Parts: sequence; structure tokens; C-alpha cells
Amino acid sequence: MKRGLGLYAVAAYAFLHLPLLVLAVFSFNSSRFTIWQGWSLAWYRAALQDGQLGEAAWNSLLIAVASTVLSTVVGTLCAYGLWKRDSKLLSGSLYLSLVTPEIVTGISLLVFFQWIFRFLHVQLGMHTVILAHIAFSLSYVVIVVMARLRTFDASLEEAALDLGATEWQAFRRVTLPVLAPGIAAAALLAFTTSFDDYVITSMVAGVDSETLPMVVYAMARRGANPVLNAISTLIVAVLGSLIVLSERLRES
Amino acid sequence: MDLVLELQGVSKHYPTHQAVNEISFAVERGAFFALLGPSGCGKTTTLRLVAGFEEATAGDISLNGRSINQLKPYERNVNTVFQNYALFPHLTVRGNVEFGLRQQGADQLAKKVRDVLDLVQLSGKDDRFPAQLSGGERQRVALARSLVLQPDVLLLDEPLAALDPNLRKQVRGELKSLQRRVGTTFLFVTHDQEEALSLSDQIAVMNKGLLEQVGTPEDVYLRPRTRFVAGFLGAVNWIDGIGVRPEATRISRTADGERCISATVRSSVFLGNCFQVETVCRDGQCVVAEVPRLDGSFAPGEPVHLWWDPADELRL
Amino acid sequence: MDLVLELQGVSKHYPTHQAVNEISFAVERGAFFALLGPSGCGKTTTLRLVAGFEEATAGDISLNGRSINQLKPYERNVNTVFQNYALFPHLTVRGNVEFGLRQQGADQLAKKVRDVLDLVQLSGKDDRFPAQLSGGERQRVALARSLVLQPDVLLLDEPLAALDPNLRKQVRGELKSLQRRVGTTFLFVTHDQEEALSLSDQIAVMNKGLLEQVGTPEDVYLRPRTRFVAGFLGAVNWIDGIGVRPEATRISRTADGERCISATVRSSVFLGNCFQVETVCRDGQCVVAEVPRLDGSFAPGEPVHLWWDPADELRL
Amino acid sequence: MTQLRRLFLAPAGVIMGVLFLVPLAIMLAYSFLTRGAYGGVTAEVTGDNYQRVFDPLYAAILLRTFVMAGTATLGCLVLGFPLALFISRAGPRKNLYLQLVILPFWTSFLIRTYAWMFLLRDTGLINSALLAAGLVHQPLPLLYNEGAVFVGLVYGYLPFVVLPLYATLERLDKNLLEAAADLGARPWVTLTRVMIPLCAPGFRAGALLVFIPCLGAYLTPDLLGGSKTVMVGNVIQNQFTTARDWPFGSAVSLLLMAIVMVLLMLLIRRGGEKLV
Amino acid sequence: SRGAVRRLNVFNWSSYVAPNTIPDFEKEFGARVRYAVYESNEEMLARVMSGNSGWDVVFPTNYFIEPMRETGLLAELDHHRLPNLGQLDGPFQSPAWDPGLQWGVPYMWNATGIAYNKKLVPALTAWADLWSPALSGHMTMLDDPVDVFAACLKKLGLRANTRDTGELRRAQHEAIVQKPLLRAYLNAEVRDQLVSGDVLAAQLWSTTAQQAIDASPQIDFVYPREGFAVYPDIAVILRESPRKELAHQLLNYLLRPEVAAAIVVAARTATANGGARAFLPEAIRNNKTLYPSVEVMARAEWSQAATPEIQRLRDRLWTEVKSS
Ligand SMILES: Nc1ncnc2c1ncn2[C@@H]1O[C@H](COP(=O)(O)OP(=O)(O)OP(=O)(O)O)[C@@H](O)[C@H]1O
Ligand SMILES: Nc1ncnc2c1ncn2[C@@H]1O[C@H](COP(=O)(O)OP(=O)(O)OP(=O)(O)O)[C@@H](O)[C@H]1O
Ligand SMILES: [Mg+2]
Ligand SMILES: [Mg+2]
Repeated sequence: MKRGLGLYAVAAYAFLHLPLLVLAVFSFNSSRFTIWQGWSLAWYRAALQDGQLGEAAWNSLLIAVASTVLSTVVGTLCAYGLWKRDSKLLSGSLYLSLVTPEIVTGISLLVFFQWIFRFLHVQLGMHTVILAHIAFSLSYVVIVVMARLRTFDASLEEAALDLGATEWQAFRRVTLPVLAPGIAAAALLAFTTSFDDYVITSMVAGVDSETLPMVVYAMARRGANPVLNAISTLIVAVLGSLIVLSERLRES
Repeated sequence: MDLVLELQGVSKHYPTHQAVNEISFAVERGAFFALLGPSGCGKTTTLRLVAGFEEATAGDISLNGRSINQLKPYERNVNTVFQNYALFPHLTVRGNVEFGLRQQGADQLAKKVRDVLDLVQLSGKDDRFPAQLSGGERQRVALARSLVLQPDVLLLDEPLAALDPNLRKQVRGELKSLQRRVGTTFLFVTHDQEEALSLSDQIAVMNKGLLEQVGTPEDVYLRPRTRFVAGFLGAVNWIDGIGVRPEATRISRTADGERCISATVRSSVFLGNCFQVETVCRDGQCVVAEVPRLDGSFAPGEPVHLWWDPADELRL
Repeated sequence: MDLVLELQGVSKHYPTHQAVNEISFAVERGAFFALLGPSGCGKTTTLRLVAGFEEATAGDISLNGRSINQLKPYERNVNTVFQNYALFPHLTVRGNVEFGLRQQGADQLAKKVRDVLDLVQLSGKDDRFPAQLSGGERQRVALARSLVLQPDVLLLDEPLAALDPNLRKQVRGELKSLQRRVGTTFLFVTHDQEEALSLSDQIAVMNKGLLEQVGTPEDVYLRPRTRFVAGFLGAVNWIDGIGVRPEATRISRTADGERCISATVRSSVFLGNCFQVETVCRDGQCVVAEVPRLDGSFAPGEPVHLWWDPADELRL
Repeated sequence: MTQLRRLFLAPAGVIMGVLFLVPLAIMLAYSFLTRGAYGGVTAEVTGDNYQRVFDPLYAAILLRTFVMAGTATLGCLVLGFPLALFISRAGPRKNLYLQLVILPFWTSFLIRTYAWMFLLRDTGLINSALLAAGLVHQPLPLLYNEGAVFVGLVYGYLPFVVLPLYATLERLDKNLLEAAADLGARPWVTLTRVMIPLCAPGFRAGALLVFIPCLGAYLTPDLLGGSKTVMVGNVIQNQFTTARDWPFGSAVSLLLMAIVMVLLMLLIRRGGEKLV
Repeated sequence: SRGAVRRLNVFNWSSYVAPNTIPDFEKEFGARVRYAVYESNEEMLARVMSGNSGWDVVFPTNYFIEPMRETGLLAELDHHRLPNLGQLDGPFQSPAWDPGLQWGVPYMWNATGIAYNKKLVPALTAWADLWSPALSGHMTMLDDPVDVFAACLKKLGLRANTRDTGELRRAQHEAIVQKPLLRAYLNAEVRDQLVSGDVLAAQLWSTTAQQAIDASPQIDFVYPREGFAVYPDIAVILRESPRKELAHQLLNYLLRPEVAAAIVVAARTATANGGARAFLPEAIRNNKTLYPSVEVMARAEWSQAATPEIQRLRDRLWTEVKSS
């Protein structure tokens, strides 16, 4: 049984990793097609020189960072508040937004922005994308931080009060530090979901807010393109090492 | 006498449950005061009312003669040692002990911390994190953290419950001597009558949110006011309405004196320092006698005579 | 005599730790056998070796004279009552009790279940889920679940530890009488010497993975072979190499007889059925005497004389 | 505490209100209006958008979507459980293995889908390999069919079941498994009668986390399914682009939401676990 | 983002300009152009629909002009700012969809035919060939109701712009019959699959087909016997644009013969710019894919905007095809 499980795991991991591995390998292929014609960095050069890609990557990064910071702060406070005493309406809508199909979220936001823009003339752009991302990553953050809070011992806070700390000091100096790992995890999740999102972004993006996934999508639509393999590999490498790094930090 | 803490007709009613009902008692300065009662009787709630984590539904709590009902926990000069110690996991021993002092903006932190850690024999472990300490050490950190603030009353919620039984007896002794040394008033919650008897100057026995009796260990053990108190503080044989404790129940092979009951031994269990002899009277009632080991044991089936000194009867 | 379980030179070495070292003992059929020792001494590991959850590094375990080293847990006719009871939360009381029977493909399930539930006085609660039961009831379900399979040996890992102290004493009695009624062999792990003494016919005392002594309660309490055993089973005064238990340490105001030590009372604590009198000898050594309450107490500072019956000395 | 708490909840409340509830409300409103001649909406209140939803055509699409999402979910659970079990048994390496499950999913969903297109095409790697090995003589039609969509969905959502299942397995009291063995249960019985039932919460959470996104999926059917099949997601997207029929699109979206909510209620009722 | 430098946001089909078209414009007019590309009219519409997307110039296909105008997305052109309008080919001077060229300037045009692999014998000549079981699993159609229905209608010998619901239904039947034979409904991405041989025959736009042909000698393109639809892509200025002047300057710039010619050479497209012909190399001018002969063009049918009713019916029928 034990061995069977092991073999299965090998197969499962192959299933999970092969596709990207293949992508990575062929990103070094000198040929456009899936016939191996020898090593080459041509596609990487192409990817790195492509101005549109660079800008899109930069946009994605800005958006991800901004929305992560905001949704993490707001989400953490919210989780804490809900943990103190549940608010049916708020937690309800959080759960609902968590399980709303992306397409619906995207459409509803698009409709919403158009509708309010009738009244105040604002253009779609970074700000709308960031708002949208906050809207959908908020629930992730709350859920993750909440999971951490469930294992948080309320008497720690009482102890702080008992030792003369005010409620705010207790939160600031005891609750937050203890929750830190959970918050970090939440932030990581928010960041990647934001960095990865296409469906919602493509609906609320404006002229100056094309993101990496949007460019990738357009390229994928145009058919096989080794430049895409190169970008994908770069993203996997960069994000992957980012994750590993953060893991290291958390452990130490 | 100098009362540091006074509760007058204090009640705490939860929507679903009346946890504490009109209890009143007073604690003398420097006393080791125990709140004793079965699980769920309202001990912790009472403690939390004093600490200020719960608001009393009725009644008045006063510290040094001044009412503190309106004060927030961080405005009351009492401190709590929580049942699970509630040490801050992200702070070192020093960090934990300093926490309260910083809130007060006290001076010479370092010295105060050093002194209190010496007091609880934890010097040298200042830089450990709670996770790196044994159960006993954690408990001592919790004590130090509160004691360093020199509270008027130190509240302890089953401080020994979290310790492994072998450790418990030892720590019990240390706790007592510590209290004697620092002279701080201890208000101490437990459901273990042996603990309460061995530690405290005064015991308040609670049951179902009500205060049954307050008194010295001897009072509550030898002169219980209610059947509950009598039973909760130790085993009792109830013989036609009269209560006699097993160790006061004398047992002999020969009938001497008139007022004695004849019975037969059902079983005799060796408990180390004594034998627990279970006998059955004519009327089928079961009476347990505790015989010091040195007085020897009795064999099952042996006919015996039971008697006791009227002075040892429990009068409710 | 009829041995049901035999361990011969059994060891369990974990990469990091030698949990059990070459222990050997035999359990008689129908006996109530206790494994007593401090936390971490290897009791649970020993039990798990017998149950088959761990594989012995060395030595031989035999059941009814046949070696069972090679058998998987589900092939051994022994059953375990886990410390946390390990009841299946998704099954009702009946479901839990039936579980083992189904595996055996036994017939008349219903009857067997009814009988065993009667035995542990749980009839009528068959359809409750574990979450809907009190601690004591859960423990009884765990017992029923195992007893219904009529194992050659029933293994119990601190079956009382999970209960609240007030309940513990009562359940202890029930457990004993249950064992007498069903006559199943109980192999019982505890770190509470009072529990071991009051329950068992035989006690094996373990320490640091080694077996220190096996014997009746009287043997291990009165005739301990090692200092560890002597100390673990109860308090001991060590006076120039001779061990005397507090309750055997006589204390009197007048010196009678020659072999007696003069000392002064330091403190006297009321423990209900007795006073714990702490005295200090000339040489500064501290000796504790346990005085039956009825013999009255002593005041701190009183000069007293200590003596004991040589027969009460512990000879190692 | 109350005032501090109110302060803490306010921002989230505002965000959820403005960026989630209000948009939904607008869609609700739209779903009762009529389509403008050239898209957009005109302020004529009507209910036919909802009638149209129940037209057999869309009912069939809804059904197909459910079947597809259902099978994908099942696939994820079946494939995910053994993996979760393996990880929970992996001892010190647990975290590494867990990271390995998650790692591919730090990459864009599109890239992962694209990788599969790359593998499954006639001249893609799998077929090239099969041909080279002489196992087949002409390439198998791997891409552009429901099979490909299934693979894409399963691949895309596997971790969403592995994580909760792993969590429950971690919380699972090992004694329970030992108890089963102790009572004479062979490994298989222990697995089916004790372990799997006790993982019910994990299965439930996992199923929800996979099933719902699958309901809304529209890129996977397009990219891997060659647009030959429509799922509800495609219908919605189509209404807001090609068809330019926002009211109907809104109606379908809200219907989907309603279904999701009902599912959620049922699951929360049963067992009442939190999702995460 | 307003600076001294003038900015212009242009949203165009992929590979629809020459590498230096935009840079030259920027230099000449001291402007900074943000140039992004899309793959389908829907994609573009979805982005500009909000009326505040920030785009200034987009290039919808002619049948999108009417809806976009009706929903108030388009700005009216100022002909004084477009002196080069005269360069347009005859047919584009006053087209059916916009007689006065009020709303847009025809940019490039495009026809749908069949791109196929030469190894197929006999060579494909008609839409009907895309119904032949022999090619089952190796054919694709465009993922767009307009194109697919046009092909089906033509196969039936009907007008691609028909307003007759009955005819549309017959076309739908054809589509449903054809679907099982198809590998997929693909747009531009089919190009590489043609080149790599995954796909042997595909309904495709002439310009995309030309790119495939350039990539592989194996590919050829045919304007089907039954006739085919022609789609001009129109350069329009969005009403929301706050930079109408610069936008006009771009349109006028794109109308310059040499600019248009350069684009054709680079992107291999068919321009609506008659003046450009003169600048085109022989090879391209006679390229039968980009510039079919007169007799071929006789079979062409210029696409028109469908009425909302037809559009709606077509979408529904299309959904039925997809879910069949
Ligand atoms: N927040 C609450 N809401 C409702 N009932 C409560 C609440 N807190 C405590 N109770 C009830 O009040 C009673 C007293 O609780 P309390 O914790 O004081 O008991 P306790 O004496 O400390 O018991 P233990 O020895 O088990 O700690 C219990 O029956 C408990 O169920
Ligand atoms: N899997 C393991 N790996 C390494 N050491 C172990 C393992 N399991 C137990 N030990 C060690 O073996 C020793 C005996 O463990 P065991 O659980 O038998 O003690 P115990 O007598 O049951 O203690 P307690 O009374 O606390 O249950 C302990 O020191 C423990 O740390
Ligand atoms: Mg309590
Ligand atoms: Mg143990």
C-alpha cells in the first residue's frame, strides 16, 4: 500500500509539473515549432526586448503590489472584527464573493464602472483594475487570516489588557505579531491571484493598464509562440523563487 | 482587619445561563484565598469579574475600599495568571515580563525583571521563548509577569491544572512559599479540594453559581454548613442523617462501648499510607473506614464493629 | 499458574531515543496488571508494542504462549482503550461497538451489543454520537467497544486521565468492579501511583525505559527494590540512608525509648484526613510526618521526638 | 471593543458594499430591463430574460455545464485524495511536497492552459512521442474535445482539493486509524470505513472550491475545447460581447449565482464546516 | 497622463501596421502613441463599450459601424482634416455601410476563403469541400457566427447578408451538419496549425492566410467557387476621444499612399488605398490572395450590418450550433 501510494505520487507530480517543464525546455529551442533544433536564447532575447511585454509586466507588478497591500490591511482588520463578533451580512457577502464565478464578478464590475462613469467621468485604468483586484482578493485574505484566528487563543489578548495594555495596544503588540504568519500567507495568496488574473482584469482594464496575462492571452490566441514559452518560464522562475524565498523567511 | 478585595451581591447572568448568583465575600490583604467548586460552578467567571473581563450584572466589587465596577481591565491594579498561562509566544521570557512594565512606563526595567526572574528561579532563561520552556517554567513566567507589577490581588485560575501530576505536588509547595515571601494577596481558583486545603488560609466553596460557605480549611472540612460542602471536601458516611468521615470512623474486632454498629468487611484496599475498608451494616448500608496502615488491615468477610467519637460528627 | 501475556527482553529503539529497554514481565490470566511510571518512561510504547502498533527492535512478545511478533494489529486478539478513547465521531455508540464485530463477521450483533451496553450501563444511549456523551460515558463506550470482542488482554492507556478529577475516583471504582465481573485480563498504564495501588493485583514500575520492579501493591510500596520505586510510590524520609514513609514516622512530645530523634516542628498543614507535619532535625535535615487527624496536630516551633518501628523501614 | 471593531469592519464593509453588492444589484436591475437595439439596455421593465433562461436550449447548456463541472470535480477528488494522503504521510518532507503541489499554480492560468495546448496538439509533444515510438501511426486527436477540457479543468483545480484534504488528514487523529486496526479492520476497511468518512469536511470544501469555478469556466472550453462546446460561462461572456445582450447576460449570471448560493447553503447545512 | 508631448491611443488588429509606421508618425507629429492589438471585433468592442476606455482610434469591421454609431461610440469625421481621403479606391469612396464616409475611413480589407495544404488532391475550390468527410478532424472554421453563417449561406447559393430567417435556419442546418467534421472553431491561431500540418483546411481571412503561405510553401488559399464575403476594416475615432485632432492626423497619415504601401508590404494585407497600388512591388500587386483578379472579385459580396433582429437570431442559432 505504502509503495503504491509512492508510485501514484510520482505520477501525480509528473502530471502537475511536466507541462511547465516541457514549456521551459522548448523555450530554449531554436525552432519555432515543437521539433527540437538545438539550444538558443533567441526567444528570451525577443521577450526581454519586447517593449509591450515589459510594460505589461510592470503594470501587473504595480497592480499586484497595490491591491495586495490594500486588501491585506483591510482584510486583516476585517477578519479580526468578524472574529470578535460575527456580522452575518459582511461574512455572508465575503463568502458569496469567494464563490462567485470570475466571469460574473468581472461582468458585474464592468457594468458597475460604466454605470458610475455616466455620472463622474473617470476612465478605466490602473485604478479600476486595482479596485477590482481588491474586491476579489479581499475575501481570500479574510478567509486565510480567519483560519489563523480560529487557532488564536483569546486569553492572550485578555492577558495583554490585564497587564495594562489598551485594546489598540493589545491588538498592535500581541494579536498582530501572533497572526503575522497567517497575514503573510494571505498576502502571498492575494499577490499571486492578482498577478495571475485575466478574466476580471480584461474587463475593467483601460488603455494604460494592460497586464501580463492579457498580453499572454492575446499571444496564445495568435497561436504557438516560443516567446510565450520564454515568458512563461521567466514568470514561473521568478514567482517560484519568490515563494521559496518567502517560505525560507517564514521558517527562520 | 485590612480587606483588600470585597464582593457584595455580585451576579453574572449570561443570556443562556446564570453563571454567578449574588455572591459576597471579602479577602484579607496578604491572604491566600481559594475559590473551590466543581466544574462549571462559576469560579472562572467570578475571577473574570474581578479582573474586569466580564461586567457584573449586579452587585459591587471594590478594591482597597474603592468600587472598581466601572474600570477597564487595564485600569485595575489586579493581575491574572491564566489557566493556560497565556504567555505571548512571540516574546521571550524577558519580553513577556517587561510587557506590563512598559505599559506603565516604569523605570529600571532591567533590574525589576532580573529581580522577579530570580524570585521565580528563572534567571538565565530570559532569552528563551515560551515554546522552549517546560510546563513548570511556563507557569513561573506567568507568575513573574504578573508579580512584577505588584498587583493588589493576584488572580490565579487553576494554575496547577496544566501541570503533569508528578510536577503538581512540587510546584504546589513552591507556590505557597512564594506567596509567603512576596506577601501578595492570592485569589486562587481550583476544583481540587486537596489543593485548596493544603494551600489556602481561607476557602470559599461555590456550587451552581452560589457561595455555599467561606472559612478556614478546618472550618469547611470539619464544620461544613451544607451537605454539598461536606461531600465536596472529602468522603462522608451518612449514617441515619449523621455524617462521619472515613478516617473518623473507627473499626475494631471487639465491641467496646454501647453506641457501636456491627458490620462485615466487604473489601479492603491498600492505598499505601492507609487501608480503605469497605463494610456493610445489617441494614445493608455501606460504610467506608480509612484505617492507618500501621493499625493493620481487615480481611473480607470479617465481622467488625464501627464507632466514632461524637465530636467527629459533622453537624450541618 | 496460567500466563496469558509474556514479554521477554523486549526493546524499542527510536532513531532519536531508546523508549523501551529489554523489559520482561508476564501477566496472569484474569489479572488487573498496572504499568506504572513517570511521563516519558515508555509505558505507552510498551502498550503499543503489545497491541502491534510498533514493532519491537528486539525481544519476543507471546500471547497464550504463541509468539505474536509477526502479527499485524488486526490479527492479534488484544484490544486497546486509548487515552483519548479514539471513538469514531461519525458513528453512533452502536456503530462504534458494532465496528469490531462486523470485522469478525460475528452473528447476533444486536444481542451482543445490547448485552455489552447493559454491562457498561449505557443501554438507551445506543443512538447518540460520541460528541453527545459526557467524558465518563465516552470512556465506557471505549470499554464496551473493546470488551465486546472478548480479547485475551485489554490494554488501557491512562483510561482515567481524560476525566475531571471529581469523576475520576468514582469511575475508578466502576472500572475495578467491571474487571472483576467480566474477568478479562487488564493491562493498564498510569502515572498515578494512587490509581495503580488502589486498582491492581500486580504493578510493574518503569523508569527511563527500564523495568524497575514487578510485584503486588504491598510489595512495591512496602518493599521497594530501588530508591526510585520507593520515591515514586509515595513520599519517603531518608534518614542516614534509611527510608521511612511519613505515615510510618511517629511523632510525640515525650521521648520514649532510646532510638528516637529530636526535632522541631516547622509547619503543620491540614489535609483533611491527616496533618502533614514538617519537622527539622538538629542536623538541619527535614523530616515529614503524617499524623492522623484524630491524633491531633502540632504547633510550629514545638520541640518533638521522631521514631519508627524498624519493621517499617524500607530496605532496598 | 465595539467602537474599535466598528472601525475595523468599516473599510471592508465599504469595499464589499460598493464593489460587490452594488454591482450585483445593478446586474439584478439590468436583468429586468430590455436589450437596446444595438446593445446596452433600455428602461423597459420585463421578465422575459428569465423566461429565456429556462428555454430548453439554455437548460441543456446549463445541464452540460453541470455534468462537465461535476466530472471535473469528481476527477479532482479522486486524483487529489491519494496525493493528499501521501503528503500527510510524508513526515518531515511534508512542506516540500505541499509546495511542489502548489508551485505550478503560481503561474498564470493561461500559461498552464497554453502548456496543455502545447502538449496535446497533433504535432504536440505527446503525439510526437507516440509517433516516434511507433505506438500510433497517425496522431491521436487529443486537443479540441471534451477530454481536453476535462484535463484542463482537473489540472487547473487539483490543488484546491489537495489542500483542504491535506488539512483534514492532518487534523485526523491517528489513534482513530489505530483503533480501527485494533478492532480488526484491515487497511482497506480502515480507509473506506474510517478515513474517508472522517475526511468528509475536506471533500466538501474541496468539491465546492473546484465545482464553482468550473461552473463559470469559459476560457478552458474555448482554448482546449476549440470552442466546439459551450458552457454557461461562454453564454454569459457571449451575451456581453458578440450578442451584446446585457440584460440576458445578467439574468444568466444571476441564475448561476443563485445556483451557487443554494449549493453553498446545502453544504453549510450539511456538517456546517467553514470552507477554509 | 497629460504631458507636453501629445499622446494618442490606438487599438488595432494584430499585425496590421508596418514596423516603422507608428514610429514615423510619432516623429513627424511629435506624438507619443500607445499601440495595442486585438484579435476579434468582440474583444475590441468589449474594451471600448464602456465609453471611457481611453482609446482614441480603433479599427472595427464595417458591419460594426452601425451598432457602434447607434450606441454613440463613434465621433463624426471632419473631412477638412482628411485631405488624403481622395486616395481611397473607387469602391470605398462611398460604401454602402457609410455612404458619406461620415464615421470612418476604410483601412484594409479582408476576405474569407479557404486556406489549405497543397498535399490535398484535388485542390480545394469550394465551401462544399469543407463538408467532405475525408477531411474530418483536419478542418477548422472561424470562431465567429458572421463568417460561419456566411460560408454556409454561400454553400447554399444564398446571399451572405440575407435578412431571411428561413435562409438563416437552412444555413444553421448546414453548420450543424458540418460541426462533427470540424477539428475546432479557430481564428488567427489556426495559422501555425496550418503551417505545422495539424490542420489541412481552414476557413480563413486572406491576410492571415497570406502570412501562412509566407511561412510555408505547403499552404495555398482559394476564393471559393460559391462566392465569399469581403470585410473592410474601418478606422474610426471614438466619441470619448479628447484628442480628435491628433486622431484625424493619424487617419490622414495612414491614407498616405507610401505609408499604406509600406504597411501592405510589411503586413501582407489588402489596402483600401488606391493610391498605394503604385508603390507596391510587382509580386504583391499580382498576389492573387491579397488582390484577387476581377473575375474572382465578381463573386465577392461586401458584408453589411445585420438588423438587430437578424443579429439576435444569428446569435441564438449560433449558440444552438455550438451546443449541438
Ligand atoms: N459566555 C458564556 N455564555 C453562556 N454561559 C457561559 C459563558 N461563560 C460561562 N458560561 C457558563 O457559566 C458557568 C460557569 O462557568 P465557569 O467557567 O465560571 O465555570 P468554572 O467554575 O470555571 O468551571 P471549570 O472548573 O470547568 O473552569 C458554566 O456553566 C458555563 O457554561
Ligand atoms: N515516534 C517516536 N520517535 C522518537 N521518540 C519517541 C517516539 N514515540 C515516543 N518516543 C519517546 O519515547 C519515550 C517513551 O514514550 P511513551 O509515550 O511510551 O512515554 P509514556 O510513558 O507513555 O509517557 P506518558 O505518561 O507521558 O504517556 C518518550 O521519551 C518519547 O519522547
Ligand atoms: Mg474555570
Ligand atoms: Mg503514554
